[in-house]
Amino acid sequence: TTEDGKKVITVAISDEVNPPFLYADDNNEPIGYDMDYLKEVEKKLEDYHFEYVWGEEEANLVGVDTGKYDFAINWFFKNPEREEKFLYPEQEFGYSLTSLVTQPNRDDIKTLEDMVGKKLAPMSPSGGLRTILNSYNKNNPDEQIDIESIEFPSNADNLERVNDGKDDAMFINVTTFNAVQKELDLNLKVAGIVSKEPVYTVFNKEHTELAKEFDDVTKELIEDGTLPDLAEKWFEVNFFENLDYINEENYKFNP
Amino acid sequence: MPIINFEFAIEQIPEVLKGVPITLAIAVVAMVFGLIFGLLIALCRIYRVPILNRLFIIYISFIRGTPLLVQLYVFFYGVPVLLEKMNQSFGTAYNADHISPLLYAFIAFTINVSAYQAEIMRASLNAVQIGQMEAAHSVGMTTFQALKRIVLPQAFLVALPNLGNTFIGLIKATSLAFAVKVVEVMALAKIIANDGYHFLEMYLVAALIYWLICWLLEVLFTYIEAKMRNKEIKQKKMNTTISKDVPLRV
Amino acid sequence: MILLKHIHKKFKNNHVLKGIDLEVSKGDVVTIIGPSGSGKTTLLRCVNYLEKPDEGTISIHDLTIQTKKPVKKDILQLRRRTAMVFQHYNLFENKTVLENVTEGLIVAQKKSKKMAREIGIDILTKVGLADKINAYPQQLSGGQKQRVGIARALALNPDVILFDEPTSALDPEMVGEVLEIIREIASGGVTMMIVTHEIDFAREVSNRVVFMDDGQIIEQGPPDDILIHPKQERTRKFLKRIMKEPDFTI
Amino acid sequence: MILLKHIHKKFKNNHVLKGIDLEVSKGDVVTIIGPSGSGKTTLLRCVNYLEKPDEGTISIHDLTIQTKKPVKKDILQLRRRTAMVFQHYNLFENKTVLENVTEGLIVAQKKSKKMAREIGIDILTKVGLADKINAYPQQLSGGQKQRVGIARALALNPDVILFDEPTSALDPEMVGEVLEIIREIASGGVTMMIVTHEIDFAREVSNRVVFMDDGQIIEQGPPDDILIHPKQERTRKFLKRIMKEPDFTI
Amino acid sequence: MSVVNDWFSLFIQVLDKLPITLFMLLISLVCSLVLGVAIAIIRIKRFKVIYQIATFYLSFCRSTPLLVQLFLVYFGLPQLLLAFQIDINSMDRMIFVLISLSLHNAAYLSEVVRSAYLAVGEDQFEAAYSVGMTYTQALWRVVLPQAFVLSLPNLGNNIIELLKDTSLAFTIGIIDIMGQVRIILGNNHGIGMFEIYVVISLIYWGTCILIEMVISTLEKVLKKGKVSLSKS
Ligand SMILES: Nc1ncnc2c1ncn2[C@@H]1O[C@H](COP(=O)(O)OP(=O)(O)OP(=O)(O)O)[C@@H](O)[C@H]1O
Ligand SMILES: Nc1ncnc2c1ncn2[C@@H]1O[C@H](COP(=O)(O)OP(=O)(O)OP(=O)(O)O)[C@@H](O)[C@H]1O
Ligand SMILES: [Mg+2]
Ligand SMILES: [Mg+2]
Repeated sequence: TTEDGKKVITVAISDEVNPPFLYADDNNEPIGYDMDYLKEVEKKLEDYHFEYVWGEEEANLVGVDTGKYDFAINWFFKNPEREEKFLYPEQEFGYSLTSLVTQPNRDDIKTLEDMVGKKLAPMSPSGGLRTILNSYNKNNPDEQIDIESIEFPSNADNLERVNDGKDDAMFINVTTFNAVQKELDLNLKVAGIVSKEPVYTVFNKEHTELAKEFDDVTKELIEDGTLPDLAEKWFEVNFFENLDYINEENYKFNP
Repeated sequence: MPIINFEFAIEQIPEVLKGVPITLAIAVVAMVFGLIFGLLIALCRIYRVPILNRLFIIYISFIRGTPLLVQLYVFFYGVPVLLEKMNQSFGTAYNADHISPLLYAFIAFTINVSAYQAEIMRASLNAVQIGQMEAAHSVGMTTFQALKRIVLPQAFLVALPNLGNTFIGLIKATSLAFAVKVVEVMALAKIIANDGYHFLEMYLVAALIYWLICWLLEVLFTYIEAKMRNKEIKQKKMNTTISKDVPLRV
Repeated sequence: MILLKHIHKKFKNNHVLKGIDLEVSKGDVVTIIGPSGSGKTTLLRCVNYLEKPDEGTISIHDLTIQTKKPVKKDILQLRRRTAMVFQHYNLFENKTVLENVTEGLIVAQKKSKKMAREIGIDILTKVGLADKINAYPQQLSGGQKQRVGIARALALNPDVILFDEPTSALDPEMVGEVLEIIREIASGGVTMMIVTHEIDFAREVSNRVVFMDDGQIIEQGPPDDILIHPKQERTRKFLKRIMKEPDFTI
Repeated sequence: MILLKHIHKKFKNNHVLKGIDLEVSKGDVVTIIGPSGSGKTTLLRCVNYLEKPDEGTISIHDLTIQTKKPVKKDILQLRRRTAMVFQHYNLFENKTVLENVTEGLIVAQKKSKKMAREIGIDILTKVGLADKINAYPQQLSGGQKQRVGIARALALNPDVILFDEPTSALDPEMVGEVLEIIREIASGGVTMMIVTHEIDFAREVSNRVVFMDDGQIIEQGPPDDILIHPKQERTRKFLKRIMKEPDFTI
Repeated sequence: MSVVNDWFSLFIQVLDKLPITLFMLLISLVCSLVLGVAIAIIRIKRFKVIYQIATFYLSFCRSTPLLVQLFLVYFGLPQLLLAFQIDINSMDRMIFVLISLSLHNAAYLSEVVRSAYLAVGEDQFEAAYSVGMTYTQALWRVVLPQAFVLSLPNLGNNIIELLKDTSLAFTIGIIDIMGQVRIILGNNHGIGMFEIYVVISLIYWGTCILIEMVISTLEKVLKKGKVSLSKS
């Protein structure tokens, strides 16, 4: 797999797009924070040439698993079970800020604990948000949060359900909420940021070396300010800072 | 490091099996009612019942033409809106949230399948010689009696393999019901897979379970078909001369 | 008993029946002879409305059908008063020999199963098929099928029986027996219309012979008149082969 | 030419052919008569191996088939040397009358389309179907179908033609014409086996008559011997109806 | 990001991918027809050994999700072949999709074909044999044409299902009409779902109407004098 000397690395990118991390422009070319990040990495790793392949998230993971793809990028969260199966770099390349969104007048919901016995909008069976909830439930066997599963949940629809009082809260990525809110302008607020989840690329188990190189490069990119700049560009906030800072620095979720 | 973690897969089988009753429920309900509606539609089309014929041509086209997912959504999102409107205009207090998603699935799947069944039945009714209907008329049967006693039993034999196709397709299509919160085999597999990204394992488990169900169906269908074919056409040489005796190929 | 007035039938451009008028009294046995393609089968099928005539009226007894605006209930009545033996037998493929015979009795005439069975076995024995009652049509020889067809019609014991070449597949022995049976039921007052090619049979069985050609009735009368001293040139030509060889039996 | 040795055929428990030995020389026209269900059709179908005999050998010319271990290529050869007129016509439903006749010429005999067409039209004209060449079988009357069947077999111009009741649906006029045609091709050296119920026809067309009953050949010989002075009691009984009424034509 | 509110541009965006969808439909239809007929005949004639294989294949491809088959072909097959030193990983993804679709659909089609084949009377074979045709000739010239007409409504069902199945190509990144829809939906966080599903439904429906028109024309043209039950 060479082409003018470079090693071709096949990157699976998730076609369940998720702006501004990763989405498609009008020509269906991938753009977003993830892509800018990968471009920077590619610049630094001169021996490699990245080739991108769209694919469904599950399929991408299977592809990485079987070695068809070298690594996959989306906003993959890390947990011990996944680390058994895939190779994660040590250094995250960004964060997902997860939050609970409620009606503005609710002040009984701030953290996940508050959701016990309340109604959460239905969630996708896969994806990072789901994983956070699952691990919460695993760690709190006596205080389970009820999770309803649905395939292809619609964020807009779910937020409307909360808006109409059908559900108590929705567990959602802050960036996503902001984007939807811009369009719908619902009577909702971010009740609390639940976590700042590091996100990773996911490698095939064999690629220890590549993952190592990625770690080094990513660290460099954070230190020299490239990634924080990109974060500002796409998310309007440098999420490499800590949560308190983010909250203070008027990260623009609803007042 | 094996790609597939079999141990994990086997451990999860009982969990996924819990989805089987839902899968079967949707498939069987849709199959049975779909067949009844489908048959009625096919008859209306064959006999060119005025208005109904045209109507059903459009119905079949529309139902087959639009994605099942969309049909599910229409009920899932449409019914609550409708109920709300009704509540407003009539002062009633129906709560759409109390309607089980399973009910939406039953309705949407039945409607969807009926369109396909209609075509299956039309094809098989056409395969019956017209002489059979004439003979039934000549002994004084009404068209309904003739259909029931003479024509349909023969048509059914022709339809069987296609009905088998539909049933098996339906078993797998039930996974779409997940889009309206109905959790069946595939959905369970996906939910379990997510924590450790065990998609490969869980898909295989789901595939095996589907296969098992479908295999049982195949056995059943083959049995019915063999039985009917034997009864009707005991010596029909389709099974003897043509198939076994002299496969003449030069 | 049977009164056909001005029956016309076209298949596309093919004008097959060109205004047939025919009267048959109760208990009469009328044979219809004529060249192949002259419309004999079509005429017979028009009588019980298996073929919808384009014009004309059909009356049986007090029941009259205007073919231009037929009443559904009347058609059923018409068919219940008539029975038909088809040129191609048209046996019910999915029923045994006995069931073929009893089906009409049970379904249309609402006879009890036991009684239907008795009638069936009786009549099947008469046509020499007592040992085949549990066979399916596909397992029968041509002549056996034809006899089942005859038995099926006779069992109904209708006012009118329409025979379309009922002896075409029968050997001389069998023809003799069928002749006996027909005579027997004719003496019971059943009216019959028989299309046949066997001139001898026509002569022996009927009290009137109708000669058709090209969709029209050319002449009719008592068998001896028509078959031995035909008036029309066309009839004479048709019968020539038989007439010119007076020595051909023994 | 044709040599059948010790042909046995059972359908389940029904022993239909009980050891048939028959020899037919080139150019011979043999008719087979016998009561319904005696195995005539089955015998004919065994000759070209549409029915697989359980025992015995079939030879045509130098080609011999051991029915216990048939060679596929030989069966094809056998079928290419023979042609058959079926009791139930068996026309190709999806082909026009002309195509029914030309199909074998083009596909099996590799004749050019143009030539096949000429032969087809010629032969169809002979049987009086020139105006029906573009009709489909379902649009034909019984006699017309039968004539297409005859034309299809004749067009192949094979060594042997097997006729299964070729005149059952034909009127006396047509029977005469078919008789002419058969005589004509017989004089060309074609061997024929004809199953028929029409004793007169048998007498006129054949130079040997075989009488079968219950799966066995009871007697055989020149037509006048068998049909007028049968030796066996069974044969006499079979022919009784015809013999006892010497006066029945003119 | 795409403008969701503009129906016209939505339509254009999705329609743009219709050729890809149709391409997949046509190619896999032709392949699966050929394979389906073969399977049907093998099963009807019960050829030794391959009968078992065909039945197994039928059962597997019919009974497991198309997604799983696609995974097997796309991820599994290259690995398997790699063991034999054959590298097909670089092959166009489209080929894997076409293979999976064909294999999957052939299983269903084989049953469609089988039922129609059996519905054509045995007498048609006998007639063909009697004029000296071989089995293959009888099959192609006499039996299959009649079976084809009988199976047309079922074939319509099948083609339409196949049309919908092509959307699975998006799983491995081929953007067909459904894929385009999913991308637009994702780009907009699921806003405008209603409009988008209306658009995709209309496009699918339009394609179906085309398919149905072809099928019903064929039914009329190929009827060849056959009288159906309803003539009265
Ligand atoms: N496919 C079959 N399965 C079982 N029995 C059969 C089958 N075909 C024929 N038979 C039986 O074999 C016997 C001989 O049948 P065959 O058709 O040869 O008679 P045939 O002499 O031609 O009579 P016909 O003059 O009535 O045509 C009959 O008793 C019939 O019931
Ligand atoms: N369904 C049909 N469609 C078109 N033409 C038909 C149809 N049925 C019969 N015909 C034509 O009508 C004419 C009369 O047919 P019919 O069957 O009444 O003849 P028939 O007198 O019974 O002849 P046969 O003695 O040969 O049975 C024939 O020329 C035939 O080709
Ligand atoms: Mg007729
Ligand atoms: Mg016979």
